[in-house]
Amino acid sequence: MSKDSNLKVLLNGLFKENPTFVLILGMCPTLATTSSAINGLSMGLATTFVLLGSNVVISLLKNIIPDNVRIPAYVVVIATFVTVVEMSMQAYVPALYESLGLFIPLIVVNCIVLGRAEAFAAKNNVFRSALDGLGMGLGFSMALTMLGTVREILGTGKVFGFTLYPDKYGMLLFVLAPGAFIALGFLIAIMNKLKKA
Amino acid sequence: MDKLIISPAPHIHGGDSVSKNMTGVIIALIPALLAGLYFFGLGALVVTVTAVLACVLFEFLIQKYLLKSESSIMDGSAALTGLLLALNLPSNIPVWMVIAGSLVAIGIGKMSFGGLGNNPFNPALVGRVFMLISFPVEMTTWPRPVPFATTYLDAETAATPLAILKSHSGELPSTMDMFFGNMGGSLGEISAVAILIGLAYLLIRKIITWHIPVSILATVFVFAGILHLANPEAYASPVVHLFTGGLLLGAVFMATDYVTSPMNPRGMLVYGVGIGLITVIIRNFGAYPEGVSFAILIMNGFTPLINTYIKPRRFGEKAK
Amino acid sequence: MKTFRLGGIHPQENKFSAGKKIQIAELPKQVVIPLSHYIGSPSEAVVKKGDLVKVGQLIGKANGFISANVHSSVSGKVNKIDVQLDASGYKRPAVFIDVEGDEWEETIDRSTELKRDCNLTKEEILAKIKDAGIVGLGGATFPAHVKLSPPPGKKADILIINAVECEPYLTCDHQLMLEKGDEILVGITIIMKALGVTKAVIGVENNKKDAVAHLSKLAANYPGVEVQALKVQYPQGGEKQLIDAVIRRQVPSGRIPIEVGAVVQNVATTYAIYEAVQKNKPMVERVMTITGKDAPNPGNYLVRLGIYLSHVVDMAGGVPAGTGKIVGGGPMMGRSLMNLNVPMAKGSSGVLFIKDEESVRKPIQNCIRCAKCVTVCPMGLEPFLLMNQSERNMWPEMETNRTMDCIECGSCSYTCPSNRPLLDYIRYGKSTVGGIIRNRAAK
Amino acid sequence: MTYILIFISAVFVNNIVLAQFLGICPFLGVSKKIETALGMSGAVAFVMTIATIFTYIIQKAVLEPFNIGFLQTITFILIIAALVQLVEIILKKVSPALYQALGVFLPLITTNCAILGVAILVIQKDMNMLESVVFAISTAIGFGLALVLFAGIREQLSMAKLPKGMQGTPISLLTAGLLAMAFMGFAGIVK
Amino acid sequence: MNLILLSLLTLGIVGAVSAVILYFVAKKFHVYEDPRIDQVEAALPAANCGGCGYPGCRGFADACVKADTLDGLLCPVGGNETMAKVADILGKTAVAAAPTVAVVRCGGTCDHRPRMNEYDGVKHCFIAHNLYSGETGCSWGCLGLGDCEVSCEFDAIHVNPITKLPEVDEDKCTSCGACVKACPKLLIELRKKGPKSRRIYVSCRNEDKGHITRKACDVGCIGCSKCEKTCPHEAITITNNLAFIHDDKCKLCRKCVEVCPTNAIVELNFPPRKVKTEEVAAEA
Amino acid sequence: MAQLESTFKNMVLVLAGISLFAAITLASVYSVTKEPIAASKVAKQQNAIKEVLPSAFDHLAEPVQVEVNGEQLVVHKAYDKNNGFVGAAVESSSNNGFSGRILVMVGFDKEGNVVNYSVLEQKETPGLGTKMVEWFKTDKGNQSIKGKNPAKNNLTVSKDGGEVDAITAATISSRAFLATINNAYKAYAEQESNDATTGATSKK
Ligand SMILES: Cc1cc2nc3c(=O)[nH]c(=O)nc-3n(C[C@H](O)[C@H](O)[C@H](O)COP(=O)(O)O)c2cc1C
Ligand SMILES: Cc1cc2nc3c(=O)[nH]c(=O)nc-3n(C[C@H](O)[C@H](O)[C@H](O)COP(=O)(O)O)c2cc1C
Ligand SMILES: Cc1cc2nc3c(=O)[nH]c(=O)nc-3n(C[C@H](O)[C@H](O)[C@H](O)COP(=O)(O)O)c2cc1C
Ligand SMILES: Cc1cc2nc3c(=O)[nH]c(=O)nc-3n(C[C@H](O)[C@H](O)[C@H](O)CO)c2cc1C
Ligand code: SF4
Ligand code: SF4
Ligand code: SF4
Ligand code: SF4
Ligand code: FES
Repeated sequence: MSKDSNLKVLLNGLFKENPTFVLILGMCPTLATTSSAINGLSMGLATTFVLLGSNVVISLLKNIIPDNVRIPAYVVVIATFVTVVEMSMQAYVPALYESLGLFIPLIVVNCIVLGRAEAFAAKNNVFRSALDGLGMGLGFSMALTMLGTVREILGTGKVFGFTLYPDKYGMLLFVLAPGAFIALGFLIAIMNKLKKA
Repeated sequence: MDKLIISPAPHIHGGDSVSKNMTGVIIALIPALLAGLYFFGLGALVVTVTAVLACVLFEFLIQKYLLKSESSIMDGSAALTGLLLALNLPSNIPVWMVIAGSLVAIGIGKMSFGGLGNNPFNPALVGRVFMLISFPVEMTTWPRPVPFATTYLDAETAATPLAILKSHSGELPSTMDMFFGNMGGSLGEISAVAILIGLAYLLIRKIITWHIPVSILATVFVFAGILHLANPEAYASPVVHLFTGGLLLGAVFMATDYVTSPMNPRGMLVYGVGIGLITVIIRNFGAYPEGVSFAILIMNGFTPLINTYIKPRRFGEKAK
Repeated sequence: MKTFRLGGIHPQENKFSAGKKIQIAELPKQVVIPLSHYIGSPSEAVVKKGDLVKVGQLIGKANGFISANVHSSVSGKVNKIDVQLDASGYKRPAVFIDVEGDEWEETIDRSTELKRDCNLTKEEILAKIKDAGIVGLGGATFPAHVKLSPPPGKKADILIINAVECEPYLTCDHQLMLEKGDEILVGITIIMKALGVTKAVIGVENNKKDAVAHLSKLAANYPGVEVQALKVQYPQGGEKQLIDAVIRRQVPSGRIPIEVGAVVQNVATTYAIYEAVQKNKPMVERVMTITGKDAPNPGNYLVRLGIYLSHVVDMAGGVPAGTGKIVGGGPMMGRSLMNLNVPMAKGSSGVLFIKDEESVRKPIQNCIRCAKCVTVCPMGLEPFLLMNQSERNMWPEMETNRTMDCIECGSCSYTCPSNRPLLDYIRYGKSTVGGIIRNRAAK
Repeated sequence: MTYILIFISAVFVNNIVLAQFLGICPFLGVSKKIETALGMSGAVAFVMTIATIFTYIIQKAVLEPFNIGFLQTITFILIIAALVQLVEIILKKVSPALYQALGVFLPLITTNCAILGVAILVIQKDMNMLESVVFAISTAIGFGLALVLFAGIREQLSMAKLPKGMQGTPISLLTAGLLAMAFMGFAGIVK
Repeated sequence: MNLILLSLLTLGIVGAVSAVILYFVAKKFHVYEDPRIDQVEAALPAANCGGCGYPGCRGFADACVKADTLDGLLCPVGGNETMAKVADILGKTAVAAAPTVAVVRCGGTCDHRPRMNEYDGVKHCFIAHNLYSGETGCSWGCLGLGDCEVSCEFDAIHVNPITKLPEVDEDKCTSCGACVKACPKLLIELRKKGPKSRRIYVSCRNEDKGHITRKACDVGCIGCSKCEKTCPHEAITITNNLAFIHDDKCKLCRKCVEVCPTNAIVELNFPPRKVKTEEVAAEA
Repeated sequence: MAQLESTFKNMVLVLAGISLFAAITLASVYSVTKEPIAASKVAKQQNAIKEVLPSAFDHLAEPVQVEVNGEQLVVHKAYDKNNGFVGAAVESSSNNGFSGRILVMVGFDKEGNVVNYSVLEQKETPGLGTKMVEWFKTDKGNQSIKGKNPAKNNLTVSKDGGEVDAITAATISSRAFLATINNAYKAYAEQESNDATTGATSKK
């Protein structure tokens, strides 16, 4: 069990083990929902909520869950949170819900969520698990927002609704599928470079 | 030399070099370039010069400041990429787009993978397809061919034969016009005869072998021919397919790119047939009027698998 | 015109010494006769210090199956039996003999008159070849008697004479054919008899038109023997390639020619067999070429075994100025020599001077995947891939990609526009993979 | 014909990885060697087909009649999780070699969103049972195709000297991006 | 609350059914795997270097669990400390091995060993070795092309560009033996590290006769046997004109070092020598 | 506390237990959000209808399903305060978009002129086909279809001989979009003629 301080646990997810840039987990929503900064941010926050909730509950339940049904049990917990998020968004922010589409239910299978449940919540106490969930979630949101920003700017010249330069100078590729991969690839490369420097 | 040199055999070398091959291809492209200059004039010149300079410059800058490695611009491959990119563009495309395309071609398509020899996808086509997707409007409006035109951005536009086919409107140019290049299209793809001269040169200089171009052209001819026979209304004649769009340019100069094509004759044939099939499918069924660029890129993706599973004919393996 | 069907290259021929009469090299004061000649186990010395020997006297006895007798090439006194550095700087056992006169064994017939008839039985012929220490002079120095006794169950139906001499520069076989045509043809009939075959083909590349004409004329008198002119292409002399070119049979991977019913012998070997069988002359000398772009006196020389190459080279005008590399053998397959203090061995077919500017390799560049190496490989291999795998010690992959089939012809390295040292790495892989295969077989 | 269209659409036009962004984690993770990529594709195909059948039945037989569609996510994922673990246990016994090869990745299939994605998509697209199965298999083939192509490229890249910063994930993503770009050429063949 | 009941039933049934099936399948298809393998593996350094002679750390863990005693099983990277841990886990006793380190037995720097030829092939010792004996007159000595450097996973051995001889970084060397296998000239030996890292060894592998060696290299062992005679502990033997110091007998008295006429014997990490006479007196 | 053993009883109990909690949670959240979800869906439709109808609009008739060219359209007829017919909002869709279904709400005034439209659903390519959301409302060149009457104006793209400028480089989307408008008009016309025969009875 790690002996890091609580603050470290929180910051861990933001930087040292950033789920997107370092652990390279949860790539699907990362790529699919970042065609604009706002979508990326929303997806990140939704995931953060699920992460926080599931980490807490799983760390509460960790001892009563037998090993052989570990995964199904975790998954049920996670799925519950996801469905809660899904229904709430549908009810209160329907426009956002539509633009994120299929990817809200798919938070269930976001590797980070289960990954943190297995790797952290199953081994740590509630408070630390909550911190970890929060940290990871925020790290994830940060990465998604960054990626969304880059893609939106390059693709359409806008970000969060502000127009930086006219649409016609935008490079459409970046809002499409290939652009997602390419932009993330370069972002990670830059992150690697910064980390070394 | 004061000390005798010791080295393993062989002790002589054929004298072939990377730059000889690259300049060879550039020479082979001259007829196509001249045809482009003749039909599109000033625009063709501006686009070509921009693309070549931009590619060479980007390669130089990336190597000098990002990779901090030795410069390899003298081997001619960057200039060739630029030239091929230019030949694949409409001659009235804005300069900044050409520069963006060159940056993508060299920066993403080539240098990110470690430069010459490592890139899995054809850099010029990466640049071109990037532009096609990013700037669909500019990339699909072609100027009308006017000998020695002096207009650039505001040239009068004409549809390419393939776009005419796709939208079922307008009239196809005559076969003769298609053969010599008097039709709308990218600046290097229009003249079949110029490209065929280049092909002959490449084959004579042994820069490429016949396998890739021939298998692509034969496949397109046969497959498009079958479709045409089945339904001449819906599907154009195979001759039109052969002489229009980037097919010849792609088959002769781009599919044959050493780095991204298979490495033995058998593999080359499979690759060529694949390109031919995909081209015809995209042209006849897809959203894009033009399929060669995509077909080549897709088969570039298959190249490593082809190399892994299709081996050259070994000596002693069931002699004919 | 016939040629082999896969790959091949055509380097500049540079046959400067073509048509130069064979000259006889003078005897030096001392010769050093190596007891081993590249392939096979060294033979065992049967003389000792102080012994007096005559030309043609046995001094080393074959030791093991793949090994050949060694005879003295001079008359004189054994100075010592010691080690001598070979061309690559490693020590080899050798007999040092101080030359005194030039006295030959009495049994040897030194007349130049052609002796056409041979009434010996197959076994007697083989015994004579074995006693005479004949090894293949085409490069691999494989003992001829072993090759001419096919393993039980295998039967040859054709003899192919390798007169291709596809290596650039070298001309010794060519000249031998012009000067000793009849002897060679008699040698062929002897080998045919030993093998029990009725057909023999002499494969000659078409850049030796005079030899083709000369031999064709003579061959009319020898039933079953014909001359086949071949398109000039390296490495036609590789025996698998030659068999493919001449009779369109391809020796399968890992097999030897006899499995497709063919036996290949080099012309010079054939001549040596003629001398051994008809004249009782063991292998004590051979013809070699001394050449190079700046060589003062390119030519073909008949040289006794054990003479230092420096001695022969001096006779031919010395090492030209500006020589960066000296190669023993041809430029494609020969070895670079550390110096000329190397004794002449049975496999030495030539000395080649390479000029400074040609002797340094050009800088290695990235593989541009041009596939030219694949196109030229006569064995249908993928040299670029083998090199990559060898660099990364991927031995099992190398084995499945048939490294062991490589005949080390060097066509790939010769061709590569990126100057990649393909063959260097393939050889490394071959030796490692070969070791792995042997270990596995031993288990 | 519909089945052929579903197949072409799922394999080429709307490739699950390259166009739909599902199953990216295994796509990046299990694509170092062609052989493992093939194994993983097989495993995914198997789980995806079975999972789609089961979830389809549950949806039609339980969730819809009882009007409890909001339980979709949770029941589906439960079934998938159980299924994966089942496969894992059985594989360990029946084919230890394959288990060794896929070892770490089997559990990853649970979190492979492609599986859940397909299960939900067939419901959203209102397919019938047979169409769903064809769709699942085709999607899996599309996944396999992308994975194997990608593995081939990566095997080749492993022989290359990549720039330092690009090694690892960045170059993989870049390659995937270019592959996705190439596959955009199929756009419009099937709606 | 009909809705809740329905949900509950559905989920409960799906959950329960999965659990039942999983349980039975798990029972039926259970595979026994010694859990200690995992434990041992966890204790190993996970370098997967193969230095132990097994395919990776897990292979070694497997071997440890299966073996009756830990004799002959050593993880060179983790050393005795790790083996003690492993022994703990398995309840077996570890055999302590004296720590060793790689030494290169060639002292022929560029100054000592004039080059006679120039090599222009691939920079690869094995390839050069197959081709010829080396650029210098000594056919035994280091080729300096760095196969050992490439083989070392721990960045512990580097060819010095000036001397063209490899140098071992004692702190990094884990004694895994990779370089020993890599060197085609068999120059590298794993030697006892010695107290305070003090070692004495003959830095030469040349088995030629003395005069040949001497011609080729200033610091080669010429087999004069002075050291053999001088050594009070009979730690030195001479075979084929080459002296070898057996590290199990050597007491590090350094007498041989002084008598060697060619300085072929190397002493490492000793304090600087005091005036000779004093030392001799003290010894006596 | 040590982890529970993987015994049969534990496994079933734990899984069932967790499922139970999940069920309760979900069911309760569902009950809470059910209303807002339904409401938001209705609101979206209402907003769209309001947006596309003439300002005089006050209330709607029951929606009517109409089939045109194989597509199912929904016509919402609109009346002013005085139950006077002011026009209709038609939900029209097409599957011929560049990628997938396009669902549009079009409003007609009582003369059959297009008042406005609102794209409810589309999956076209961002930056290309998606421009349809604004393009055909924008008064520029021959882009706008506002105020045009499909009965009098040829509402197809100029490439096909019509009088509307297609979205640049997105002819496919434009064609599909205009098809929905033309279909909508047919549905509208059909309903109106029905109306004429039955008289203005459907007031409420
Ligand atoms: C690449 C290559 C080229 C060869 N070239 C010749 C050649 O030109 N002439 C020749 O006699 N043998 C050549 N050989 C050797 C033959 O393969 C074969 O060993 C020889 O002809 C057998 O005859 P021998 O045993 O009499 O030497 C070559 C071998 C190789 C691998
Ligand atoms: C290890 C070894 C074993 C051989 N065994 C036989 C043999 O049993 N019979 C035979 O006719 N030739 C045998 N050969 C001869 C080869 O077929 C070939 O003639 C010889 O290696 C020279 O060929 P080259 O100069 O082309 O390399 C053997 C060669 C080698 C190297
Ligand atoms: C990535 C990509 C996405 C596209 N998306 C659309 C689209 O959403 N709608 C559309 O009508 N055309 C789209 N197209 C363009 C079509 O492929 C086709 O070229 C065009 O509709 C017909 O050309 P035109 O409008 O210039 O006559 C797209 C093209 C690309 C490259
Ligand atoms: C026959 C031949 C064809 C080539 N075709 C292309 C091409 O289509 N696009 C390109 O960027 N470079 C091309 N090159 C240049 C070079 O191979 C290319 O820049 C490499 O792919 C960069 O690594 C070609 C080179 C040769 C010899
Ligand atoms: S050296 Fe070997 S790999 Fe190279 S061409 Fe010759 S046979 Fe082929
Ligand atoms: S010839 Fe050289 S550059 Fe061409 S493929 Fe072979 S190794 Fe690569
Ligand atoms: S120097 Fe040799 S023994 Fe030491 S760690 Fe490196 S490879 Fe292993
Ligand atoms: S010690 Fe051996 S492996 Fe290392 S450089 Fe010298 S010869 Fe090469
Ligand atoms: S998030 Fe989709 S597979 Fe990991």
